[in-house]
Amino acid sequence: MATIRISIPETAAKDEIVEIRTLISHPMDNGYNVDARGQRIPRHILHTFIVTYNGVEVFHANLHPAQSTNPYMVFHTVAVETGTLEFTWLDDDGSVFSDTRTITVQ
Amino acid sequence: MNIHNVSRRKFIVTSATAAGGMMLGFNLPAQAAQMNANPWELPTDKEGQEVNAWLAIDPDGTVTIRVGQSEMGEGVFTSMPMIVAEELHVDWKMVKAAYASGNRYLRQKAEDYQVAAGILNEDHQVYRRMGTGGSGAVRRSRTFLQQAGASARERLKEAAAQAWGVARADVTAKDSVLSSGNRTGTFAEFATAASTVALDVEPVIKTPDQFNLLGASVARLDTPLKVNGSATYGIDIRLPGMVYAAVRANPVPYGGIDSYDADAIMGLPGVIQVVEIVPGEGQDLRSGLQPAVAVIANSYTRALSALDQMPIKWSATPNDGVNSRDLFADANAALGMPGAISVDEGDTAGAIAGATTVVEGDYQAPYQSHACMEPFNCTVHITDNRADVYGSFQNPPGALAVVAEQLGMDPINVFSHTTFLGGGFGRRSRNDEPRQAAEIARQVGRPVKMVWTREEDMMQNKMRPMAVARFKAGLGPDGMPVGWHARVAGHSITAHIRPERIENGLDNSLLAAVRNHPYNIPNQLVDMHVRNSHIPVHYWRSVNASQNVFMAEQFVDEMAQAGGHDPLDFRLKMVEDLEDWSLVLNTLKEKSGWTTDLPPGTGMGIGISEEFGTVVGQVATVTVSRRGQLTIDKIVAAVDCGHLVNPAIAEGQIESAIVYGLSACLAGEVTISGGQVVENNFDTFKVLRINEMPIIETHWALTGGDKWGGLGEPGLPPVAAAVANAIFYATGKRPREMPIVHTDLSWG
Amino acid sequence: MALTLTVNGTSHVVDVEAESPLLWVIRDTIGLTGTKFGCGIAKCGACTVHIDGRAAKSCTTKVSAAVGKSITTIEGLSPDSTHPLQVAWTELDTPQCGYCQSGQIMAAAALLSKRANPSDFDIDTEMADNICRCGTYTKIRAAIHRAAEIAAQ
Amino acid sequence: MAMIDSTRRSFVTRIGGGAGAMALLTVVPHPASAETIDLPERESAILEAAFGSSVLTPGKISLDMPILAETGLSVPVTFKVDSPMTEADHVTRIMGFAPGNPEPVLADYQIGPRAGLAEVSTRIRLARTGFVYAAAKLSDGTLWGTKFSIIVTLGACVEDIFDLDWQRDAERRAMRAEARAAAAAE
Repeated sequence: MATIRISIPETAAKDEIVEIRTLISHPMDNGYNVDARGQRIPRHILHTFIVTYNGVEVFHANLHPAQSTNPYMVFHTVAVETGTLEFTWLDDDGSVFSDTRTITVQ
Repeated sequence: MNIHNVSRRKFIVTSATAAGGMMLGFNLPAQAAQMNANPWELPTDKEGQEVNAWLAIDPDGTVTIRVGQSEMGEGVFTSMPMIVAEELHVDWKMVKAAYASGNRYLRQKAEDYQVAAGILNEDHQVYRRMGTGGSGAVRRSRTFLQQAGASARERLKEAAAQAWGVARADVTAKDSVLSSGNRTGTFAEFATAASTVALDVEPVIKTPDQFNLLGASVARLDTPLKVNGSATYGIDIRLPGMVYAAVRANPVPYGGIDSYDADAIMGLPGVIQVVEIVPGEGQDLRSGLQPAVAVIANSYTRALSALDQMPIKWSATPNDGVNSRDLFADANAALGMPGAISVDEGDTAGAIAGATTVVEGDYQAPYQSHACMEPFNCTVHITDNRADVYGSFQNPPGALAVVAEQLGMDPINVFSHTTFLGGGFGRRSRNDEPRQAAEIARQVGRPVKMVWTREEDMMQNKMRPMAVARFKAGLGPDGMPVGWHARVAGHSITAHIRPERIENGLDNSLLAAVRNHPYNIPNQLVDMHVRNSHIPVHYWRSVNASQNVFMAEQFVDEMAQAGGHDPLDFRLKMVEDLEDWSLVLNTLKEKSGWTTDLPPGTGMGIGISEEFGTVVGQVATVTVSRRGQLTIDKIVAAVDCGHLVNPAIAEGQIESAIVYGLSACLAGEVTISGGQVVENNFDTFKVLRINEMPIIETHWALTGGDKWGGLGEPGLPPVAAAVANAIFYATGKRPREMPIVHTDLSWG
Repeated sequence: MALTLTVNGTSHVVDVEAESPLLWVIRDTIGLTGTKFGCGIAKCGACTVHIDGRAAKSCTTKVSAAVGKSITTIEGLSPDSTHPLQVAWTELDTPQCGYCQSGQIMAAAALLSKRANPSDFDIDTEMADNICRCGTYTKIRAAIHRAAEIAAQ
Repeated sequence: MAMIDSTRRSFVTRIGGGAGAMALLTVVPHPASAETIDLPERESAILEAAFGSSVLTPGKISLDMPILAETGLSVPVTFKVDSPMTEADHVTRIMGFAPGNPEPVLADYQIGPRAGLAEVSTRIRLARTGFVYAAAKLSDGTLWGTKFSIIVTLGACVEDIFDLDWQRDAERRAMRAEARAAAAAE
């Protein structure tokens, strides 16, 4: 199971811009690596990363083979209201990895 | 006669070295300019004036010419300044060399005069290329070094012209003196003015027929420092407050550490701390930390003895069972299967099937170690927002990049200082060791010099890959080849370092000197297999040609013998449409007294190849006793590198490559057992010593023109083949495996 | 513990363990880095110094064994590179990378002190301990012969 | 994870020593002086498909990454667009390209006013020395771009040390193929 690490403030002032940092363990085989026999190791990457905030999409990344192993992403969002953010990664092989965090807005 | 006044005519220059005498060229008097023992870029001792990034002129007239390549014996600390001086018209006695700054290479783009002259474009870095490899120093730097000298010369002349109120064309520059009519002035006087002069048109650089200094065997600038022990190598760095680190990794490369008992040694004299090195996320074999443990102490010997006494339990690894025998068996098995195709011309299978005679030959070459005389070391000093890294770098920007990455610092704040290198041979262009030193320094928080023992240097080396090959050819009724198939299986460096450049299993560099052999054979098929193990690999002097020529050129002899031809004439016939190869072969024929008509136990053998633009042919003369005792009597080399910058240094490189190649084909090898390197010091890793040294003659067969071939490596590949082919004529036995010590040569 | 060493005519009091290799005391403690580390098992010759005039591998010589003896390193062969070997080495541009050359010169100096005009056979037997990976052996041999000539003048 | 500080994009450095007179060396790593940022064919086709046009005006978007990387396996990069990120005026999409990579696209982010700040950092793979490009599309439909020249040192000599040998081999083979064809024609 991919280990996921997310750093996001637990509380924020209304409409404060907060920084979110995410890390998910994944080999991100870009399809250009080769094994000990020189044969290509097939592509196997996380191709999409979506973040919703109380159901509204606030960040959408299409990931490509150039994304390094263990994808790391830092982005921002406006703390509009207290609620739940859901982080979802979609894998080439169809599996889905997700996690949620809540944020309280005074 | 200066070699280069005779440009078009092809000629042969002999500079036999029996007593080191130079037939041509001359030694200028000892340098007036005093070289710095610390060769890295220093602010010139006196308030010197920088005319451009490549040269600064002191008030006393000393000219410091900066060198982008690393001085590891190949003479770039002399040959590169000669190229600048040729155009600058400086008094050579006033020239001294210092390294160009790796940090400045980062921060500054190409200078305007280089862009205006069309030599560099604006996106190139100021020093353009600071890695040293591929024997490319002269070929890849010549034009912008000549431009640096020419543009500085014209600016000095312009400054004098403006001061004297004359036209620049009326000012001449010769031996650091500017003159016009009865007025004279020195470069030093006009250096400051010259640094701000703008020229509307940049001067055009000279062509070889106009050279005066280039082509002369001037004395090496670094020799005075290397005969009194003052030259500074990486291992010699001493910084205030510096501590020492002895480090050890799992003997099975990239294996882990189960446990170590630091408390057991903390009380030993001088021990400061124990540091564990853990690979970061995403770091892998290509460039990353291996799990390792280091003892830090106030002297190296104390750090090392504590490390030796510290109980360490290495983890088991998936590679504990790997050994050379199985690796060779696996690679040889691949020779029976079609591989990734590199060359496919005509109908090779058909041609061989219909041939009068079919010839086959299998060959094998092991992993090989660089074994530079200076074991690996690196010194890193971190201050608040800056890091300085000192060492014997073959790729200073690479070392700088690695230290910046490991410390999470912006490369702009990292300064690499290159020392003299105690040998590089390709190994020091890999920078895992500066990364390791940076990680140790980060944890220690003081300047630290990391030094590897010879054993660590050998066991954690990035090896010259192993390879096996099978050749098959069909000969027509006239005994000449109608079809030729070569298949190589081996450990691929590209697959290890740049896997994305492997397209369906093909790595052309593994086929160097096999894919691009010179012979005019109608039907050719060349294919290959990648067979990598966990052993890291890297560039070794002449890379894969060092094994491929041993294999391919022996097979050419096998074809010659099967076809009833003299091996040298056989080669001449197949390269008769190639001017440079024919000149080298004919020179060899004449200079070596070539013959196969020799008494049993004596033999002459030939080997020829091209690498980095230079064709080198060699004839070896050997004696083999009945009991199989081999003596290399003489090696005669003929070389076409097009032009020579410094014949004495160039000859030294051919001789050096021959000795390095002999060490790797006679008895030296690296075998793997239990996933580890077996030969981990000079007791088991055999290298050629003075008592085994043959007579070596180097003959230049220069075709000039626009040929600028490399010299550091091309001299190596032919020697193993020449020796092996000579052994066949002496004993009737063909050593198909490197090193030759594995073959019983007894005869009669 | 405190030991007194006489290196190139100067005495140094050094606080080191008795079994420390003399090589590292010369390099790290006294600070003369011209003598080089190449293998640590007396197989390459890069660490050659003179002890009482005779060539010795300092990497396997315990510092305690050198106490009370006259130690000479490459830095002490001559004040200004005027020893016949240094003159000959410079004249023939013998070094390439140069790392082994201190050891080569010190071994050659010991040879010359035993045999003023060594034959090639003498050189082969006496200098076989000193590895040169750059392969400058032809020039080393020629420079030793040249040094013998210079010394004889 | 220590992020590389990004304060040094363009600055003046005094080169110590060698230059008696102070030599001001201004480093402008990627002078975006040209009127437009022109991408190579492969990359501009993708940009055309994604943004509707591949004509990028230099400005507004910046690329912050080290000038040098060793393997290029994990290069920190920050895409930053100068935008108030309001409903009326915000960034809708950011894309990154590396012509030197086997596949062109480095990054592709869709954001809006809810981001509050148009700045995304990540770590990418770069195969070789060369230019990296970044493009941003704004809510008003305008397109902005920048480029950055980065040096990847490991393997830099992989592709070029045999260049001359392969070229000479190709010349020989072509010459001989012609000779054989000519001989066959007789």
